[in-house]
Amino acid sequence: MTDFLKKILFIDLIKGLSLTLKYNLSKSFTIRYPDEEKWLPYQRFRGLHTLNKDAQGRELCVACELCAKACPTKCITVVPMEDNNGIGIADRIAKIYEINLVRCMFCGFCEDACPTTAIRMGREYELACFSLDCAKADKQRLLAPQEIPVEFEGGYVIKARLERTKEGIRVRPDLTKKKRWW
Amino acid sequence: MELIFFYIFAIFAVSSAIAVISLRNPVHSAVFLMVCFLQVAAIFILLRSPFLAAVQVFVYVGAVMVLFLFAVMVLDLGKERFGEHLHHQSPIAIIIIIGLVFVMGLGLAKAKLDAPIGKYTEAAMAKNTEVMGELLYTKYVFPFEVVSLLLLIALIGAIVLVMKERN
Amino acid sequence: MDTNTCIELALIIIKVIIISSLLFALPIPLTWIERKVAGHIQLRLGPFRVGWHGILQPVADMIKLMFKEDIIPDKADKWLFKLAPIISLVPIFLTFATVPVGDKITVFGKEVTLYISDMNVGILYILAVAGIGVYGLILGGWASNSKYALFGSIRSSAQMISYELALSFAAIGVVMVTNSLSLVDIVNSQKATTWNICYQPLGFIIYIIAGLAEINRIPFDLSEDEGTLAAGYHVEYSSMRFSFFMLAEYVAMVLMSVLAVVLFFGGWSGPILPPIVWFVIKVSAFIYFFMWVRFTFPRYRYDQLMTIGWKILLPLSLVNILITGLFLI
Amino acid sequence: MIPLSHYLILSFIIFTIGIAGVLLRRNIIIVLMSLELIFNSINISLVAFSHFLQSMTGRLFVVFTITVAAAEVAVGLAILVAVYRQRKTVYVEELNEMKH
Repeated sequence: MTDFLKKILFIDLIKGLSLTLKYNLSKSFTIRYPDEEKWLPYQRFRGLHTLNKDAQGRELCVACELCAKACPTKCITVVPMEDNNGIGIADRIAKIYEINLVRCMFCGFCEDACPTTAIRMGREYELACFSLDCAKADKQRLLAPQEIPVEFEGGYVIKARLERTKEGIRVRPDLTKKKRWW
Repeated sequence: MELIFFYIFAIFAVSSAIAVISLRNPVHSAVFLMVCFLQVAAIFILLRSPFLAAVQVFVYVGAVMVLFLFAVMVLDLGKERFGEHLHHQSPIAIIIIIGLVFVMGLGLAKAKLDAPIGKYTEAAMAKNTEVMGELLYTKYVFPFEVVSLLLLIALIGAIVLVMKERN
Repeated sequence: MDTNTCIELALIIIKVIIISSLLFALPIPLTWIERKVAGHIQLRLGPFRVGWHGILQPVADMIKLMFKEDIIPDKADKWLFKLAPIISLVPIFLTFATVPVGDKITVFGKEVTLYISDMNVGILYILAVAGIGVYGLILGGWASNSKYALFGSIRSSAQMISYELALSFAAIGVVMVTNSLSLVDIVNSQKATTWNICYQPLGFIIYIIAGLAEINRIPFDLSEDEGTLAAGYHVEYSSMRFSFFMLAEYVAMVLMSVLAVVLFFGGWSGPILPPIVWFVIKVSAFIYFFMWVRFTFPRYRYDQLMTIGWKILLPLSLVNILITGLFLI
Repeated sequence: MIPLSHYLILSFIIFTIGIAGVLLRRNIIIVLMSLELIFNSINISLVAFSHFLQSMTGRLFVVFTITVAAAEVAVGLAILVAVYRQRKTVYVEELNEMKH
């Protein structure tokens, strides 16, 4: 009997309609990437690699090639050389340190393998570009500091703005304005 | 003014009627039949009966033609092959048609209208629809009921005819 | 012809131009609104990148549609394939000849009626002419020479036959209450008493359901069912011909909303605000309702559709007429 | 004002075309369509007479004619579908079982 009444009075349909109306009026979850906002990952995020330096500004990498051995996709090329000028922490530094980002799968094994904590995964994830040159990350690019500092806590949506330059399109983050995304 | 419209409608009606019986593809015929019905509806408006025009569009164009198209599509009738267009009785048929034209033309030419004129003048016909409804439920209530019964029978009959027997 | 008839004729032409250009332009904001409603119901934002809140998105879409290649399938019936979008578009525009937007207004000391013509068989005319629009679907689907399109058109023809009955019977209930087939009279009679929805709640429900089916919108858009028929009758269409079908669908939605307002919600009558504003408010509420329904309910199955049409809506609408008749006596 | 004879001639022409369709064509669907044409021509003359004689009877009969035509089409097409299922043909001269 109640079933019949429910059918006649369209109870189920009205329930559905009221639910969608509630959703319609509530706030949307969409992150307006790349125009206005951008997701800032947690510190544990595995993005573009960085090569770290110690407090004196010396390269931590000793070109032991353990990362290249550990890499499952064999995307890291390390060529060592001797150097006594104090660029590195030891007298052996990397002459070439190159990561093929097309092949890299961001597993983080290189991080684990590194004995000097030289290579770390950063938080850069906008790796798309117009030419294949930028698919290779050389030593210079890896040594340069990343836009988001390591100590900056992640898990936020931050303000950002889209920039169109000759080199390509970039999303510039604004670290001062952040909000929890949920 | 009205005469021009009448000629436009009449020419369209006749030419689409000819297209209906001469085209080889049944779907094309159906489209032209639809055009013909619309022209007839327009002629009804010229004859000051908008209700009939609306009913004509509603029933003929809206329902009957959809049924035709539905049947053509369900039966998957493609184009007729050439030479299957007409059947072998056509000479006799053409003679009969010419005879019909002759007889009816003669009738039309000789006829004159001398029936008594009714009470529904142009002014009274302004409320055409109301008059029709009233007559339908008073003077013509018996044919009305018979026709509704006929429709019901047709409805059931069509269902019975098409329904597949379940074993 | 004297000057008075000339002015009348010019007025009619102006009204026709205004209404038809309005109807051509209306789908542009409507597609945007529909996508926005869809987005917000699904907790998204909808289009956002072209213009303020994506307001230029439909314009971009339109430009895209215009410059797309117009493909006609090789084995299609070329003549009907080209004709079908026009057949679906023209009747739905024709119906607006009798749709009243408001009552008389005075412009430069002259009375101007806010409708092109007040036929004394207005509602019948609208329902009849709107029914022609389905030929665009049927012929387009047949002419495409594709399985999906053919199934779409067969479905739409069967659907149209079964729901037009219920739709017109629901309208007849209103006609019985107001004693007139003319839309202007129907509105004026509601001004004198209350809205027809109070007398015809059942008729209104039947009208809305059958109307949804008549204009092929979800949950009854079986003829363009993406899940099982790819896109149904317009699967082979592209470019402007496709956009004609879309245009016809949106204008049909506007027509159904306008009719619902005129038949059941007192047309342009309302307190304080000018009549035309009331009319727009009511119609847009109905348009929103149609969109709301679209993104709430899943599509019905085909046999369910036929069951609802013949076994529920048709008897119910007959019962509605019977009850109305009993009350009138 | 258009004279009555115009309408009658139009009705007559369409009637003849309808008869020609019935007699000449092989396809039953076209034959049914021609029948509809005949119905329409009759409707035109009925309404024309009703208009010129200022009587309502003709117009009312058109309503009945339209109803009968709708019923006829429904039943006719149902028979056609049933026949097509049995014989796989819609051509009149191939449906000649009763002749022999």
